[in-house]
Amino acid sequence: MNKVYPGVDEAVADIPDGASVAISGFFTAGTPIPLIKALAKQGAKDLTIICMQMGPGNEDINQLVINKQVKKAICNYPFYRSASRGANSPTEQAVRAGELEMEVYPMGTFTEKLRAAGAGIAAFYTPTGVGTVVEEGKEKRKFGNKEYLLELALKPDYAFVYAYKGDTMGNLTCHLTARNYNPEMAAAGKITIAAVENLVAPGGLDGDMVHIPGVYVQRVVKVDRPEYFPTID
Amino acid sequence: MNKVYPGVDEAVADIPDGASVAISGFFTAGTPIPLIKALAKQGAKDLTIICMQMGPGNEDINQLVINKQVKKAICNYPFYRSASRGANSPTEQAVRAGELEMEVYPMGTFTEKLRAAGAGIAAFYTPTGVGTVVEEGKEKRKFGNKEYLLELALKPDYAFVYAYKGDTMGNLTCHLTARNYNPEMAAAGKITIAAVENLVAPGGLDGDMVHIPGVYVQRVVKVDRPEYFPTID
Amino acid sequence: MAETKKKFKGLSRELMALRVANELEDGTYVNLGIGIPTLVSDWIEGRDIILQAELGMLNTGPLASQSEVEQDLINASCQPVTELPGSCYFSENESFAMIRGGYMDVAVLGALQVSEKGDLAGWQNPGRGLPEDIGNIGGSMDLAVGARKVIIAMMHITNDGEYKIVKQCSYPLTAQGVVDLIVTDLAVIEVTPKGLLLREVASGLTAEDVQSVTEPKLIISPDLTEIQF
Amino acid sequence: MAETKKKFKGLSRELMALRVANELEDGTYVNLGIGIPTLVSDWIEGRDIILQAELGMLNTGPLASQSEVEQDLINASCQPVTELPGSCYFSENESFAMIRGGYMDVAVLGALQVSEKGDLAGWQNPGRGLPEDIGNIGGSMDLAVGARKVIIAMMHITNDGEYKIVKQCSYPLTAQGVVDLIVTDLAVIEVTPKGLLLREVASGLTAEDVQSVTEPKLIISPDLTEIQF
Repeated sequence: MNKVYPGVDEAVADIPDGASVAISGFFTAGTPIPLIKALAKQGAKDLTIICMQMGPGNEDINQLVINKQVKKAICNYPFYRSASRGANSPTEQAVRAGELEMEVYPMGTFTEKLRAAGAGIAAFYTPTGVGTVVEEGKEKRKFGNKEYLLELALKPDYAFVYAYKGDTMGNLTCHLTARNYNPEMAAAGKITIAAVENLVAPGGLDGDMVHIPGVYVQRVVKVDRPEYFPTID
Repeated sequence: MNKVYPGVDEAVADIPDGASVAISGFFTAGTPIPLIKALAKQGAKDLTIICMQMGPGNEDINQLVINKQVKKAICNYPFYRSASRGANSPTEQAVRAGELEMEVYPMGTFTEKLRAAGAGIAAFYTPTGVGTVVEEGKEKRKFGNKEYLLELALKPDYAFVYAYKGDTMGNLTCHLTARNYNPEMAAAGKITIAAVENLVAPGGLDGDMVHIPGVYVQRVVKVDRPEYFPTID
Repeated sequence: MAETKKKFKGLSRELMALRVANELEDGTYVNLGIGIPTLVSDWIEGRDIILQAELGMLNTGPLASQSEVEQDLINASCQPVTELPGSCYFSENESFAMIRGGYMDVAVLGALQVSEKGDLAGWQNPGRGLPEDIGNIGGSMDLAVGARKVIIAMMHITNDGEYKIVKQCSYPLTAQGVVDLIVTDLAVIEVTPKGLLLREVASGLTAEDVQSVTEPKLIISPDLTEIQF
Repeated sequence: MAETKKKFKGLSRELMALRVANELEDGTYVNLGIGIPTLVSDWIEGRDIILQAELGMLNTGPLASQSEVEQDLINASCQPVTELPGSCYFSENESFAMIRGGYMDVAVLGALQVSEKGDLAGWQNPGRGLPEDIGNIGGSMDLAVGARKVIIAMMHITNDGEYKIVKQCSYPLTAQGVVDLIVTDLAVIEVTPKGLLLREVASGLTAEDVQSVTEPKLIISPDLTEIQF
């Protein structure tokens, strides 16, 4: 079951206008930069981007906004911390101008919504967000003496993930804190595309150390190790 | 943070009558046999046992039933496949005699209930069991055009888990298919006791290969590699 | 109900497994249930099919020989198995996330009864005398609901000569309307919105023979053939 | 609201972090938020306290020196960090399962406002002019709800001299009734069912000084002391 694509351009070629695309990575760590660049080049429009942030530590996502490819963002930490830097960021400007629709979730709810989608769970009750703006429009329910919010699964059309090592069948091993959103996004995506730094033949991974079973991954593409400068503001 | 107990007897000593105890293992694989034996010796009564099966591939759980330590079993595959062998099993006899209360869940629902408890999720909607006896007494709800059942988190007082390798801080690495229920039961248990085959100092495990982060494990005890004969009927 | 049907000689369990194996497409992920389904693995060695073991393994290899037995490496039937290149391991919970999440292309399961609507009853035989909500559900309900395609591999009638392909299941259900294809020792039958379509019969049998041991009315395929291998 | 309070000279950020560090017990798992809370890590080296990084790490070590930087090893503030013996890694989802599941003994967080009932507002400053349901929620809501004990480390008043310890939060909430202890540059205040209990004041300050920059009425502890290190 060889899932290898010749390059990032081929791997993202069929993403249509209006698609939802989950993009993994916590700021810099575990972010599939080459796939984001390829999506910017490919030019699909009216996208819904599902990712932690919309700019900080990830200038390539900014580029999608600058290109006006993004209709909606679903995220948990979209902006620069610094208000002054934020004022100059394409995402914050687009939100202020009403040109970019945005939904923000608590980080745990965000990743659990993706996890639920991959796991065939339609919805779940979480205590996070009770008594805050997050509860608006949501069912609130008591279990025991504690209140919980009903949150729905979130299933992206595509997921971009990153792995330190992977085999041609799509089994992936992550490295240190670069694992972050990758496993749950891989499982959630209808079509999951993995950017893999070290591509090996089946048998080249320790089966006990596969963090993302190949069944979740539809396309694999070998990429060079990106160079990040781990810093945000 | 040294969590090592001198032996299995000390590790289970405080389990009171009436406690709920989750016991990991898929038939033979990943089953913490020495802890089950210690519980039989310790003698706590009116227990609720939460485990895949109540006998097949696990004679030590039979012993708990023979000892009349078990009030209730929550499981997914409690009986021997063979009706004739089942007729002679302590669990099946106790159920028939009305001496052992039993709840049976689909395997995926069973493990997801434990996972929810460990993850602070109160309840979730699963499609499994709709239109079967499993749905009795449960809320049924449509999401999209599909029906789902509401299932509640299940939090055991104690969890017995097994690991091939572990460090003194409770980080655990599992081996092959012996991983099975161990990670989610470890997270679910209020007090999780790990039987560890190879005990190492902190730094002795590859951090990318820890399947059960130490935060979930309160007690660690070194055990010899049990001898299983992987066969059931 | 205890009316005895004529017993026809049909396929061996091994040939039933082969027939199922031929139904599987290359490039798919497949879960094999306990019993006859397990035998399917003997027929797909070398093919581009990845087997899932529900206890937490992908790309399960053949049964282990005596010298290869590793007690930490078993399948859902608790049989020692082997690795293949590209095997990987995960938790039970992840395994069922995968199953419910729709990642199994095919589940091959045994059954006690299958209805003409594709209802499946496979986890509890009331004859055993246990309460009706207690029995070995195991992974069957999740697999029946989660797999994209459900193939049943079972004997056509019970040892006692009773129908297993029925108008309505009298045994506790595993899931409603999930079965796509039934492979028995006597026939290959597809579950369609219009009813059960008899596509193939075992060598030497006629459509009438199969109908005589099947409770609901069968639709006979215009392309009816002998079971193909 | 824009009424300006007297500015008192209190603890440096570093000493606030030290005071928080002294509040942490050995044998606990602790998550440190962005800002002043991050500095707490400088004061617990060698102690039996395990730090969680919300992106998926337990036992996070000190910040990496220039030569130690590994781009795949960062903390929640995107700073390169180091491993310690016994460090381990997991997914973001597992990390928040851990947080919501009650496995963090303590979360140390920053805040924009804290109310006398322990309500916390920390993720959105309306002054930035964004819609009220949009901002950097990040992990704050899960940590506030999930941690067994929530310690707030913040400046006592804003740069503009406004109250941060208030009767009722006017900024969007992070969570209701979750704060246990407030450590500021001027005081250590415990949130109790009866109200805010002033336990310690910065050197040279009186209870009245602290009250003058605190909106709700403080209960003065009979054991009021200078901030202890």
